[in-house]
Amino acid sequence: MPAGLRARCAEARAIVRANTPVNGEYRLLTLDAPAEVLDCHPGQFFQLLCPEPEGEHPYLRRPMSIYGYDAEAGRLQFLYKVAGAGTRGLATLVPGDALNVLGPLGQGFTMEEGWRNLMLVARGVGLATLAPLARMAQQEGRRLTAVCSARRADLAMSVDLFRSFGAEVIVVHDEDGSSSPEALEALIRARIAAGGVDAFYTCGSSRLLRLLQTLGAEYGIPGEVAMEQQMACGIGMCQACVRPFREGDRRVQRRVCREGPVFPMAEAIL
Amino acid sequence: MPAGLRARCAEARAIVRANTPVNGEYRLLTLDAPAEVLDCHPGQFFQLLCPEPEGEHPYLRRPMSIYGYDAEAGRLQFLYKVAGAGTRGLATLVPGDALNVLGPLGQGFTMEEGWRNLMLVARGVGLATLAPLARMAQQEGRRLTAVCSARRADLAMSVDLFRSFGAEVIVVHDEDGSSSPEALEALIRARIAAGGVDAFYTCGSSRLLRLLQTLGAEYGIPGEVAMEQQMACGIGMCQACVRPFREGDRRVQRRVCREGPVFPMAEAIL
Amino acid sequence: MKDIRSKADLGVTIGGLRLANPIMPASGTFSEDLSDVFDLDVLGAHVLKTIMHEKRGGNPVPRVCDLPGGMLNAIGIPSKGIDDFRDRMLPWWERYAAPLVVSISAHSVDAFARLAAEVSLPGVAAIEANISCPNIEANGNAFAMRPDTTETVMRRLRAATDLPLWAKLTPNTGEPVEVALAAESAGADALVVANTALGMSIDIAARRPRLGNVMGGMSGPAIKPIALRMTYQCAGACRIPVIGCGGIATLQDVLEFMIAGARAVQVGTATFRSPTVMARLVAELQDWADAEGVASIEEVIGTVIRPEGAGA
Amino acid sequence: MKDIRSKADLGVTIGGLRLANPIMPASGTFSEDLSDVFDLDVLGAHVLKTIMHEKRGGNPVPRVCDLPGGMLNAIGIPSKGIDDFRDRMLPWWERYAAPLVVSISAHSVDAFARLAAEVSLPGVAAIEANISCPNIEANGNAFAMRPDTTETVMRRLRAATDLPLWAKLTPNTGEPVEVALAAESAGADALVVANTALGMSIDIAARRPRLGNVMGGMSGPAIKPIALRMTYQCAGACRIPVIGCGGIATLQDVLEFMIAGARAVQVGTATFRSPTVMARLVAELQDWADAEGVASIEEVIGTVIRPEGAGA
Ligand SMILES: Cc1cc2nc3c(=O)[nH]c(=O)nc-3n(C[C@H](O)[C@H](O)[C@H](O)COP(=O)(O)OP(=O)(O)OC[C@H]3O[C@@H](n4cnc5c(N)ncnc54)[C@H](O)[C@@H]3O)c2cc1C
Ligand SMILES: Cc1cc2nc3c(=O)[nH]c(=O)nc-3n(C[C@H](O)[C@H](O)[C@H](O)COP(=O)(O)OP(=O)(O)OC[C@H]3O[C@@H](n4cnc5c(N)ncnc54)[C@H](O)[C@@H]3O)c2cc1C
Ligand SMILES: Cc1cc2nc3c(=O)[nH]c(=O)nc-3n(C[C@H](O)[C@H](O)[C@H](O)COP(=O)(O)O)c2cc1C
Ligand SMILES: Cc1cc2nc3c(=O)[nH]c(=O)nc-3n(C[C@H](O)[C@H](O)[C@H](O)COP(=O)(O)O)c2cc1C
Ligand code: FES
Ligand code: FES
Repeated sequence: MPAGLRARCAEARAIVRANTPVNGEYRLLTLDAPAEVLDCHPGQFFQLLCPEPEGEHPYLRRPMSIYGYDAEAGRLQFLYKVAGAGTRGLATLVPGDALNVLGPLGQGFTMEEGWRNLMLVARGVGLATLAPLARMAQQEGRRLTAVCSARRADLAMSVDLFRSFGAEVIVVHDEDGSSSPEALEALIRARIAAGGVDAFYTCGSSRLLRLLQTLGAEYGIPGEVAMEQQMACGIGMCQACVRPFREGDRRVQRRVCREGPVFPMAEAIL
Repeated sequence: MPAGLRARCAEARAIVRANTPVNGEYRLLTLDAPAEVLDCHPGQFFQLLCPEPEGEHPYLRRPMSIYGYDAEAGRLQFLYKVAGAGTRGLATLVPGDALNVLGPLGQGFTMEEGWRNLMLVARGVGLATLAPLARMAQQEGRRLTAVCSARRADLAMSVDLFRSFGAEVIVVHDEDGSSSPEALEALIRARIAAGGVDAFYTCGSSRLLRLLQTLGAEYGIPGEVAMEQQMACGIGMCQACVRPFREGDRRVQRRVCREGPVFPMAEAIL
Repeated sequence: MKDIRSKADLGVTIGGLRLANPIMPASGTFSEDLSDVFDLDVLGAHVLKTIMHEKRGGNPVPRVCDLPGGMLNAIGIPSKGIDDFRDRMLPWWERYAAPLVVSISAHSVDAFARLAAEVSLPGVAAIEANISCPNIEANGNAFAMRPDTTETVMRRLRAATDLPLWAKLTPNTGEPVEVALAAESAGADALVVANTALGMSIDIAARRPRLGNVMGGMSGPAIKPIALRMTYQCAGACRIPVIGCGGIATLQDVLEFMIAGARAVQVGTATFRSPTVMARLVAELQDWADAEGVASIEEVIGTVIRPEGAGA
Repeated sequence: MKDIRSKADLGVTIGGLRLANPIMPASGTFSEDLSDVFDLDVLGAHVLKTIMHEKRGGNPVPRVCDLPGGMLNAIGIPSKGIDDFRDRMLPWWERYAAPLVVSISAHSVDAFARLAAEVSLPGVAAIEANISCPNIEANGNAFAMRPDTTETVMRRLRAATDLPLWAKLTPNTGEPVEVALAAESAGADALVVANTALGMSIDIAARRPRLGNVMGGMSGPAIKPIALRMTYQCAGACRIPVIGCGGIATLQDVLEFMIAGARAVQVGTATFRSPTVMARLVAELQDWADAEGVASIEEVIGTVIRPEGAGA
C-alpha cells in the first residue's frame, strides 16, 4: 500500500446548521464540523451515519461527496438527492441536530501545473462533487469552463456557485436537446478548437464519461472522473466497492473508496 | 371461548397532550384518543407501540394499565415507569406527537353489589392500575380505603387523586417501617375489626398479594388482583402471557392478557 | 391485459386449493381472538396454532422476549388436544368462508400420522405439518432438519390423509433444498418456508437467559433475508408451490417473496405489532396490482431476474 | 479480590495464546486501512481477511446491501494470493505487538492443508480456518455445514501446522454442536462462532436480487441471537475455547457473549458503522470490569445461569 494512499480521517460529531431544499430533488446540508475532519481535498467524500426516518432502519453509512468545506469557518457541506432510507433520514435533520460523520475519505482530484484551461462536465449530483474543484481552480488561477447538464434548465444546480468561482458556465438540458451526446460533442469540439482544453473533469454520467474518453483519446487531453459504487466500510477494508480499470493491458479491480473515488479518466471501464 | 370474554378493541392513533414527570421514576402520559378506544373499564390495559429512542429498537408493543380515561373529553392516561427501551421511547414523546395504541384490552375489575366497603392496597406502579377503580367506587357510592405503599413517603403517587375520589388514603413506606408485612397486617386487621372490609383490590406486589390472600382466607373476604406477565400479542393469540391459577383442585394456565389481567385474588398462584 | 379500470384478481392456487388472496396468518400468531379486531374473512386462509393430540402445557415463562427487529419465542405447543379441536374450535371457524388450515405436530412419526387422520374432518381445507418447530424436541431438533426424517414423516402423513398437505420447513438446517425436495417427493402439496430461526438472548444484569426455555425461535423482520433466501431456493428447486413466511410486515415484503417465487405468504410476528396488518396488506396488494395493471397476481410469482454469471 | 482501586485484568487465554483483551476484529471487516482511524495495538488480536493460495477476483457487484439491523455481503474472497501475503502483508503487520491471526480458505482439503503450511511463518500467531464462508462454493455449501467434512479438513490442517488452529463455524447448519465437536476432536485449539447466515434481498422495482451474487451472508445485530445461541451451545458442549462472533456492537453484546461462554469476541459489521467501535469496546470493558470489581475478565466467562427444568 503506497504511503500516498493513506489519508487522515476521523469519526466526528458535527452539528447541523441548515438542511434546505435546493430544488425539487436535492437538499443542501450545512454542518458545523470539528477541525479534525476539515483537512479536505476536492473530490473526497464522507461516510454519513444517517438518522433513521420513521419506520426505516438504514444500517450502513452513506457516502456523500464533499460539496463545500471551510476549515477556518468550521463548515462542511453536502448536496444530496433523496433516494432511499438513508437520504430520507438525512432529510429529517434540523438545525441543532448532531450528525456522526466519517472523513475525509478517498483520493481527490489532482491538477497538474500545466493544466491552465480546465473543462468540467457534470450532470445531476455530479455537480456536487465538482463544486469544490471549481473553487480550487479559481484559487490556483486556472481558467475554468463548467458544462452543467440537467433534465430541465431550472434543475441545473450550482450554476451561480460555479459562476462565483469565476467559471464560465454553460447549461445544457434535455428539453431543448442541448444535452444530447451529439450536441455536447459539437460543443466540446468547438471549445477545444477555439481556446484549447488542457484537462477534463467529470462526474455523474456514464454517457458523459464515454464522450470525454473518446475526445480525450482523440485530442490527447487528460482528465479525471469521480466514480460511485455501493459501499460498506468506505475506508478500504471490505472490498465491496471495487470497479474494473485499465492498467496498461491489464484489467484491475480498484476500490472506489480508497484508490478513488477520483480516477484517471482514461483508465475507467464502464 | 365464553362470549363474555370478547372485548371490543381497536388499533388507533392517539395524540400526545402531555407527557410529564410525576416524580423521579414515573411519568404521566395524557393522550387525545378517538372514541373507538374509550369504552374502557377499570383494570383494563392498552398495548402501546412505543417510539424508538436513539439507538434502540423496541419491536413489540408494551402493555400499560389505563390510569385514566374520559370518553366525553376524549382523554386517555397512562402512568409509567421508565424501565427499558420501550418506556424510554415513551419518555421521548412530546405534545402533538402521534402514538399508536391498541385497546382497551383484557378483563377489568368487578364490583359486586354487596361490596360496600372496599380496601385497595397497592405499591409502586400498581397504583396506576387501581386509580380508575377508585373513581368507579366513588361513582357507585362505595366507601374506599386506599393503602399506598412506597419506598419513601414522597414517592407515594396518586395520593391526591385517590383523595379526590373520596377515598381515605393511608400512606405506608419503607423508611419508617410502616410498609413492612407485619405493620401492614396489623393495620389491615385493625380495619377489618373496626369497620369491616367487604373486598380487597391489589396490584404491584407479590408480598401484598400473599398477605391479602391469607387475610382474605381467614376472614372470608373476597378480592381481585391485577397481574403482569411478559406479553407479545396482548389479545390472546400467542400464549406468551400465561400464569398458573387454582381452579378448585386443579392448576390451570390462564392468559393474563385475555382472561386477565384482573383475576380473583384467591385463585392467583405466586 | 393492462386495463387499469378492472380490478386485478388476487386469487392464487396452492396445490388444488383456491385462495381469494395470497395473505394468510402464520401458525401460532393467530386465533379466534383476532376477530375482535377485524373481519377475518378478508384473509386468503386461516391457519391455526399447531395442535398436538394430547393436552399439554407448553414452556416455562418468560415465553417471549423482544429483539431489535423481532422477537424470540419459546411458547412450546400448549395444546388443548384433539377433542377440544373437534368439539369447540372447528365449529367456531365454520362461520368463515376462507379455507381453514390446521397445523399439527407430534413427537413421533406414528403419532403424527394418527393426528393427521384425526384432523381430516369436514371443514378442514388443508393440513400444515409443523415438522420444523424448534422447541418441541431436545436441543431444537426437528424432522425438517434432515431430508431423510422429512421424507419418512411426510410419506406417512400423505398416506394418512386425503386433504391437501403442506410441509412447514425450518431455517435451522444446512440442507433446505434437499429437505424441500424430500417433502415434495413424499407427496407434499405445498411448502411453507419457513419457521423460526433458533436464537437466544441473555439478561446480563441477571445473568439469565431471557427465555424460560433458554433458547427459542427468532421471528420478525430480522429473519426476513433468511426466509426469503430459502423461499428462492425452494421455489427454484421444487415444482410444488411455496408459501413464504418470515418477517413479512409490509407490501414490499409480500412482493419480495412473491417475486422470489412464493405463491402466497404467511404473516406472523407483524400481527403482534399491528393486529390489523394482514387486512391492510390485502388492501394494499389490491391497490398495487390495480395500479400496475396486473390482471392476476399470479403473474408476479417467480419473476425475479437471475443475473448472468452469478455464483449461486 | 474485590479491590476497586486496582485495574481489572482484561487478558484472556485462547488455546495457548495470551491476548491482552478479548476484543478482536472479524475476518473480512478489518485491514491495514483501519490504522488511519485508531492505534490498532489496543486490540486483543488482529484477524486478517481470509486469503486463498491463488490470486482471485471475488464476486460481481453489487457486493453488499443494507438491511435493517445489518447487511448482506457477497464479496467472495478476492485474494492477492500467498506471495503478496508473505512479501507485503506480513512485514507490514510486524509493527504491532498484538498477535496476528491469519484466516485461510481453499476449495479442497489438499489445497487447504498446503496453504496452512505456507502461512505458518514467523509473525503469524494463529491460523483461523474459514471452513464456513458461504460464498465460495456453489449453493453456499461449506465444510463446516457437516461434522464429517469438518473433521476431515480440520485433521489435515492440524497435521499441516504447529500454530494454534481456530475453526470458524457457520450458522447455516442444523448440527452446530456436532460440527463443533468434530472440529475439537480433529485438534482445533479454538472455535470462532460464527460466520454469516445465508440470506437474500430483492429490489422489487427492478425485480433483481440486490447482490450481484444473488445470495450472500447476513451480518450485524440482526444475527446476534443466532450467533449467541450457537456460542452457548458450543461452549457448553466443547472444552476448547469459543470466540463469539455475530452482531456484536456494544459492551452489552460483548458481555452477553462472554456470559454465554465465549472467551473472546470478534467484531465485524459494527466497524463499518463506527470504525472506532473496537477501541471503544476495549475501554468500556475495562471501565465495566473496574467498576464491578472483577479481578480478571475470565471470571465472567460462562456465568450464565441455566434455569431449572428448561427444555434445552
Ligand atoms: C463516493 C460517492 C459519493 C457520492 N456523493 C453523493 C452526493 O454528493 N450526493 C448524492 O446525492 N449522492 C451521492 N452518492 C450516492 C449516495 O451515496 C446514494 O444515493 C445513497 O447512498 C443512497 O442511500 P439511500 O439510503 O438514500 O438509498 P438506498 O435505498 O440505499 O438506495 C437508493 C438507490 O441508490 C443507490 N445507491 C445506494 N448506495 C449507493 C452508493 N454507495 N453508490 C451509488 N449508488 C448507491 C441504490 O442502488 C439505489 O438505486 C455518492 C456515492 C458515492 C459512492
Ligand atoms: C397488564 C400490564 C399492565 C401494566 N401496566 C403498567 C403501568 O401502568 N405502568 C408501568 O410502568 N408498567 C406497567 N406494566 C409493565 C410494563 O409493561 C413494563 O414495564 C414495560 O413493558 C417495560 O418495557 P421496557 O421496554 O421499558 O423495558 P424492557 O427492557 O422490556 O424490560 C425492563 C424490565 O421490565 C420487565 N418487563 C418487560 N415487559 C414486561 C411485561 N409485559 N410485564 C411485566 N414486566 C415486563 C422486564 O422483564 C425487565 O425486567 C404493565 C404490564 C402488564 C403486563
Ligand atoms: C409466538 C409464536 C408462536 C408460534 N407458534 C408456532 C406454532 O405453533 N407452529 C408453527 O408452525 N409455527 C409457529 N410459529 C412460527 C410462525 O408461524 C412463523 O413461521 C415465524 O414466526 C416466522 O414468521 P414471522 O417472522 O412472520 O413471525 C410461532 C411464532 C411465534 C412468534
Ligand atoms: C464484508 C464482509 C466480508 C467478510 N469476509 C469474511 C472472510 O473473508 N472470511 C471470514 O471468515 N468471514 C468473513 N466475514 C464474516 C465476518 O468475519 C463475521 O463472521 C460475520 O460478519 C459476523 O459478524 P458481524 O455480525 O460482527 O459482522 C465477512 C463479513 C463481512 C460483512
Ligand atoms: S467500501 Fe469497503 S473497501 Fe470500499
Ligand atoms: S400476550 Fe399473547 S396471549 Fe397474552
